[in-house]
Amino acid sequence: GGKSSGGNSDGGKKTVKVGLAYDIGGRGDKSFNDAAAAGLERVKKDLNLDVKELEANKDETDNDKLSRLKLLCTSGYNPVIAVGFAYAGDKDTGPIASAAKACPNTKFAIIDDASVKAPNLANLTFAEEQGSFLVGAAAALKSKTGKVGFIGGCQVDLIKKFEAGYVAGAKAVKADIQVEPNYLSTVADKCSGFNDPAKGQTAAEGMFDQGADVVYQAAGGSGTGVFKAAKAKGKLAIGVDSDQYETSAPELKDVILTSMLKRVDNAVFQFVKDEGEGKFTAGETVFDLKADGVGYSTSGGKLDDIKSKLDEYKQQIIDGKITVPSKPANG
Amino acid sequence: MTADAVLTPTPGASAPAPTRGRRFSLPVLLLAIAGALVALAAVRTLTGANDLTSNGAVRAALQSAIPIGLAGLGGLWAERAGVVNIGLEGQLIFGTWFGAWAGYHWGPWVGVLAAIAGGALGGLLHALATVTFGVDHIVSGVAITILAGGVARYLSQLAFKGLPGGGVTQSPPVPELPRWSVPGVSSLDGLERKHWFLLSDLAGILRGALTEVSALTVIAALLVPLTFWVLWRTPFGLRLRSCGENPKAAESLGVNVYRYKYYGVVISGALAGLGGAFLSMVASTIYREGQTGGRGYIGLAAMIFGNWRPGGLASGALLFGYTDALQLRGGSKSVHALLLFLALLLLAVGVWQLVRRRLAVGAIAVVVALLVGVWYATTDSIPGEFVQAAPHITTLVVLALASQRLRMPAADGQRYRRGG
Amino acid sequence: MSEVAAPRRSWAERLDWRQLLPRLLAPVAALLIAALISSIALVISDKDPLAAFSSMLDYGTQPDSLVDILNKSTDYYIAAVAVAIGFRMNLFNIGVDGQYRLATLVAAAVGAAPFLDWAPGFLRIVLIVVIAMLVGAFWAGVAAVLKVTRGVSEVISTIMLNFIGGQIVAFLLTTNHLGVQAKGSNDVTTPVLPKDAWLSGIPLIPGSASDVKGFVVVAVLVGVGYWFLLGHTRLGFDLRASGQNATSAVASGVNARRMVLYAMLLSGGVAGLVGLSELLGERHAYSSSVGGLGFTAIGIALLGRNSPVGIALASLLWAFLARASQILDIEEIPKEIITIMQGTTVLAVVVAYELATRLSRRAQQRRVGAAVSEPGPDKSADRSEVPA
Amino acid sequence: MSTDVAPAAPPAGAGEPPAVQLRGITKRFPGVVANHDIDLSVRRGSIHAIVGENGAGKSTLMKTLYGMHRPDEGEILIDGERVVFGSPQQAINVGIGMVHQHFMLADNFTVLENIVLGAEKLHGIGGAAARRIREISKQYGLGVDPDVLMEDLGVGDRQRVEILKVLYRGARVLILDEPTAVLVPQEVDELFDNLRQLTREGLTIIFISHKLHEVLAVADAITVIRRGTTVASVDPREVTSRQLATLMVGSELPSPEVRESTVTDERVLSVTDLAVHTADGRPIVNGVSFTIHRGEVVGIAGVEGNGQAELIEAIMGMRPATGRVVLDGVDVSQWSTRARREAGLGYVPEDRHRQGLLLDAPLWENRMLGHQTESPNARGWLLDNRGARRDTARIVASYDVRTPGIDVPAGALSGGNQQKLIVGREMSHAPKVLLAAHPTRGVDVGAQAAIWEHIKRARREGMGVLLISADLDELIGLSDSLKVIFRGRFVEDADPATVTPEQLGLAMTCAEGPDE
Ligand SMILES: Nc1ncnc2c1ncn2[C@@H]1O[C@H](COP(=O)(O)OP(=O)(O)OP(=O)(O)O)[C@@H](O)[C@H]1O
Ligand SMILES: Nc1ncnc2c1ncn2[C@@H]1O[C@H](COP(=O)(O)OP(=O)(O)OP(=O)(O)O)[C@@H](O)[C@H]1O
Ligand SMILES: [Mg+2]
Ligand SMILES: [Mg+2]
Repeated sequence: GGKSSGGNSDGGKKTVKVGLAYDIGGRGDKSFNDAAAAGLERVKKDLNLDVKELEANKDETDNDKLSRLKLLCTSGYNPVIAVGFAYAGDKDTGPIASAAKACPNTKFAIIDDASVKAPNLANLTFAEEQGSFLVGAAAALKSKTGKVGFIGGCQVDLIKKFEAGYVAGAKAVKADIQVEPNYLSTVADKCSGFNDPAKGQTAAEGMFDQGADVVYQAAGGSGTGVFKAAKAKGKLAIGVDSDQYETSAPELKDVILTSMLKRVDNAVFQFVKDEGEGKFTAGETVFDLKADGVGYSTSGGKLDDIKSKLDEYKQQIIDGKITVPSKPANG
Repeated sequence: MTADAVLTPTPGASAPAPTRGRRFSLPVLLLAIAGALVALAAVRTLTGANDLTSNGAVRAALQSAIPIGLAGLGGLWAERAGVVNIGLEGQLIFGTWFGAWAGYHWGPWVGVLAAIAGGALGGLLHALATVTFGVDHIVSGVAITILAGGVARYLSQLAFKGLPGGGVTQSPPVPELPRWSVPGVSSLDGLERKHWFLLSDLAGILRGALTEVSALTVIAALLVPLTFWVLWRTPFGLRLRSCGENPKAAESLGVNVYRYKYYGVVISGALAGLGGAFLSMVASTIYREGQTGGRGYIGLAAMIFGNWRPGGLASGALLFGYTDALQLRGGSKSVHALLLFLALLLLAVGVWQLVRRRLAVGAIAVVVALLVGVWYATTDSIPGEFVQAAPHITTLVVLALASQRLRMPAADGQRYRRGG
Repeated sequence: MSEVAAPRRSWAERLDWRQLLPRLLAPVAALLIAALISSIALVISDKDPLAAFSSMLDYGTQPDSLVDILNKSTDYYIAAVAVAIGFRMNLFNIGVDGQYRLATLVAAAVGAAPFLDWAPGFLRIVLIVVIAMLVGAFWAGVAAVLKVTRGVSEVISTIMLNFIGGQIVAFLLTTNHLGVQAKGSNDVTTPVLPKDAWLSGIPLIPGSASDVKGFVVVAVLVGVGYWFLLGHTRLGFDLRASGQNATSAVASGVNARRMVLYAMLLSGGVAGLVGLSELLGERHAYSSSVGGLGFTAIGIALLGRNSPVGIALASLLWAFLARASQILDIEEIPKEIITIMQGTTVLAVVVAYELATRLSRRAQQRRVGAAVSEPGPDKSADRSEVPA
Repeated sequence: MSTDVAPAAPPAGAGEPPAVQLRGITKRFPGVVANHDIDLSVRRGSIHAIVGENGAGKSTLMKTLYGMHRPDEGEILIDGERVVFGSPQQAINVGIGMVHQHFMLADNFTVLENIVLGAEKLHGIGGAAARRIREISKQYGLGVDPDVLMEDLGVGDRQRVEILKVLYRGARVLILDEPTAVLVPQEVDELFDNLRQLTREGLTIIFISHKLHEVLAVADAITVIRRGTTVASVDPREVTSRQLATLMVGSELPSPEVRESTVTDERVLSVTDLAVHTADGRPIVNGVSFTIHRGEVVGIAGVEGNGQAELIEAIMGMRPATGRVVLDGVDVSQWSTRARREAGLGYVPEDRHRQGLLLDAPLWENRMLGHQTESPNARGWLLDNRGARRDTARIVASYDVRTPGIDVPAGALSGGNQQKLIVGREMSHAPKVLLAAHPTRGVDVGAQAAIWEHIKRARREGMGVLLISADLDELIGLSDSLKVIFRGRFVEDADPATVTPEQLGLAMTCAEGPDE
């Protein structure tokens, strides 16, 4: 590992140590977990704090997650951030609830869950459907064939939220547009579809072959496969969570129309910053369009011509003129 | 697996009927393939599920079948030498990792070699445990799979963390292997898009199989006949197979049984390693933890499905890859269309059985065919979960129907001690 | 010959050290080998193995860790016993994973079902346990039936059934079917069990605020039951006999098909219990994170030589490694060495046992050979007669 | 050494060294001396027979000659040259070939594949090899087709394939370990024709058999091995089979004879029209009927492989069969093996390792095997371990099982002691009928006598016995009535009071009926 050793010993300069526990998949998934990592990176740089990231194991139980959180808080990390709803579990006895109870003086945050409540717990959630709405609109505006696709890494409710927003956005632009959804896996195989680029590519090629010309992927590590398919077919793809134009291999950049930004990095950074300034607020903070918690990326310049239209939609959502559904029409 | 021994007590009693005389002759085989093709074309035309025979579906089916087929070939080599290799999954993992690692640093071809070496190393470990130390084959295989997961992650920690795009769970992007096309075939494009009965289907299949083919796909496809040739047409293969059929006899004729078992298992690992390379360097251009997704086991199932023969194994892998590709590409629509295909197939089998006066089997097949037909007619999609399980259910059903006609190497899975 | 009184030798006398010693040394040797290999891995990544092991020991023996280790071993133990039941008769139940996921889901759904509102918590717990065992047995039974009627290898069928079972779980665990979604949560689970159907913990470890899960009692019962079944019942004898020598077992009157069925059903039934500790004692609902112990269980069963006590020790060791590995991350040591250690331990242990068995068998034969002074070949030679 | 016999093989081709000479060969296995100071000399171009009891060490000696293991002492000379073999390959290289007691063939291979395996260098594995096989086959009149699948061949053909395998490698010395055990008479005759043809071509044949009339018919010289050592070399023209048998056993045949009849007229087992078929419908046991009375021993004589093993397994309920089996007045035809055992069928299996023991389990658990539902091993659903241990100690004492204790694994005992344990176990449950297959196979003379004594005592007490044995003296001595089985049918009855082993032997090979 090329990381510097844990700096507990080097002077009393840093007293605040930030702990972060990843979801399965961990750092390097180029989307969700990496976004959290980017936030932590900023914390380290901008706030000059000590940080510690712990990875999750495959097949771990709620109790392992609790152990991880407790290990962080008992080792003096405060605040502690749990990345992913897997840390929620039961709202009274799940890992984050128990950890918050066991370490009442530590401030916790959990990402993607609003069901667990504790006085020392902040719930950082995102309006993914709103961001997805905008990229859905972008897809519809760019589509020449009138057919666009959606690929989810795993058939679970969180990902269905992306689908719902995307469909709504596309239909808002073109009521008769065809949106093909597909999922790479289910919880049956522990959502292996987040880790299988080959499957992502196959699914995307299928969509392109059947006439879609823009595909939005919310498939974590399988997303590269989708980009590769777009590259091979000369079509467009939409990234997710972080600005994937920035993180992708150079030859894949030109197929990335935009990315739906889920600013986990912002949320992480903001939470740590607020906490440091004594502005910790327990309970849910929704990172939506208004709060710049979700959005879309513009790097690559492919959206330059339609940016104004998208911003219009954005404003309407912020103003409450458009309510974006968070469940797809057909379950 | 001793329990099997008593289920078919002593030779004779309730043992399965000998399988002789049921290997298909070439014309019969071609006829069957042609029949299936016509049926498929008909179903496509009827249902409008054009993806059934599209070039993309065919390519995806190949793509999905090849790692399974390579794992299956690996299983074949080991089991023909009498060793069950359930550690194929672990050897696939080694393949994905080493392929990506060496591919990243020294180019794709070195990656392929490294993947083969990595898989072979896993095979060597299995051979050491099972052949030299006489450990139960399943036990050793399971241990190797557990080990491979840990080793890959540990090595990623050392080798990928800190590289651009790399981490404990994935490698940086790996350069691609070359892809080739047979000249002229891509011009069938127009014909395929006409959606004519049979003609367009053929065009789609040819395009899928002969254009934009990765070098590894070609190698993998060649390995099937090569395996057949080596195992069935050379002295080396004869000796290797004799270790799986009757090692005592082989030993009495001066064959060094241990050595040939080692060969078989190490080659088995190497083939699985190549399958891993395909996953991390062709099917995707990146190593990811968990990428193998149980393909090693499916490969084993394909091998059993194929009756421990390279050709049968390849068809098993293709069948699995095809259902998998369809469900991935078209979601439930294509799989739904496959219901109709299944209904037709069952109906044909049923009628055939009725004609042959095997009334019970025939009646059951016809009834099931009708039920499937009704299912097709009354729905327009299948729940995603069942679509995803389709390949596994298919495998199980086929095994249940055919396993009594399968013939594994007689000494497969048994511990062998020299002079014992 | 006259009646002979049973040799009432004490237990200690019956122990045969020449036979036992290799078997006791084997796991120790294997562990040392595994530790050595992980040390090499550590040295390669520039870490001090001794420091790593000592911090693991430190962390792994804290009261909280002890509780966690006991809780983990509860699950490990039950799963490994399920696997071991099959192993004892040479059946490979690789499907424990699918069996307990399906079992836990159905049990959780029924346990929380409104039509049981009248039932007291205790009754619900009993019902949950029974249903889980039945469902687990049923799913294993599919593989058993395929094996005895169609000759399908249980290795392949249970692997397929794992996946198919998982898909059924995925299908049922949606809000359209058995699932519910708490407000603000992204997780779909079965409805939460009523409070009185929660199994309370046991404050077993002083100095820890958390309790050992009540289900540990069931694990102990499973262990005792397994021990009793194997050593003290006819069924257990038949099971062992089938595993040791299938043809001899058949000649002794064991019905091979029925034994396959019994063993698989029993194995599946026990597998059905694996997820209940978490369901009743922690999560109180089925969530998709249940599962994944199937392979671990195989490793543990092998490590424990399929014996009730051996599996218990192996579970504790495995749990200790899993728990203690968490500290490594904090110290910037790759915790994957633990998986490597687990894998090498299993491999080294089976090899070591194999060698030990060979050694002790040879020693036995020599001993018997010495005890029974062979009538030398020339003893009878002098009785030979010459034909005319 | 006891070679007070006529000097061995007459120095025929004087000056010419013997094709094979073994001097002072000793081979030890843990716990047993299989060969002790053995001498053997085989003349070129002759058929040399080796006879001896089960376990006398014949196969061990031949394996030594074939390089499958090294002798602990002694030397091997081929054509007068001293050789040391590290592997069969080296033996093959100097022209020695062996056909093993048990077929060494892969069923799923073709004849060609079976033959060329290990000798691919000679003619490859393709057309050239097939041609060569046809050639040899024709030269020696073997009639072997290289392209058929092994499993489609009968035993006679298999035997010829084994021989061809050896000839293909250019062997000049052929070792045949009990080649006739599984053959029917016509096949034996054909085989012998083949062998004579081979010697005419100058090959040397070493031939092991238990069937003395065959040995006398075909051999040019005979060596007798007893308890691991050579006791005599004789000329077949000068001995009778009875003398030969006496040499083999080492004393006047230990007498199993039971002359006072205890046969009652109460039927205890009657079998009607019993038939067993293979999966492809061939009958292995074909319409067999007989009755055993209380106190009666019914012996079944037959060359191995004529259905006797299947018959016993069918009566035990271990094999699907048609027909009726009535045990003590109760029709048990549909019962499971366990129910039949509980109803009073005892079983001494033919292959104790495969069907009688758990080799890794201690003696006391082996004592339970087969009776795990009965006292003293069980009470209801529970095992009675203490009771079983106590009773095991009793069996060990009263059946003279030589063991350091009842906790040693059964696999550590010698075969004879294992057998005594099995007999003791079966007798302990006072079976109404005992099905005994080769109850004294591989057992030393003392133990043999003890086992006979146990069977006789139980018979006096009213037990019925169905006895199968390859040892004709045992069969004649113990039985009250004899049946001869041939190709799954009872072809003849014989009276043990008058029949001689020679007559019985003839009847078994269905050549000529014994005079009654
Ligand atoms: N590999 C071995 N290890 C230990 N003991 C052995 C081994 N092979 C043979 N023996 C023992 O050596 C003795 C001689 O056996 P061998 O097979 O030579 O007898 P045989 O004369 O061929 O008997 P049969 O007529 O039954 O074939 C027997 O006691 C046998 O159990
Ligand atoms: N194939 C074999 N491999 C290993 N050991 C063997 C083998 N065959 C026999 N033995 C061992 O050789 C020894 C002698 O076995 P065998 O069956 O010849 O007994 P035996 O000489 O007939 O006994 P007894 O002295 O009672 O007549 C035993 O210790 C047995 O376990
Ligand atoms: Mg022999
Ligand atoms: Mg013997």
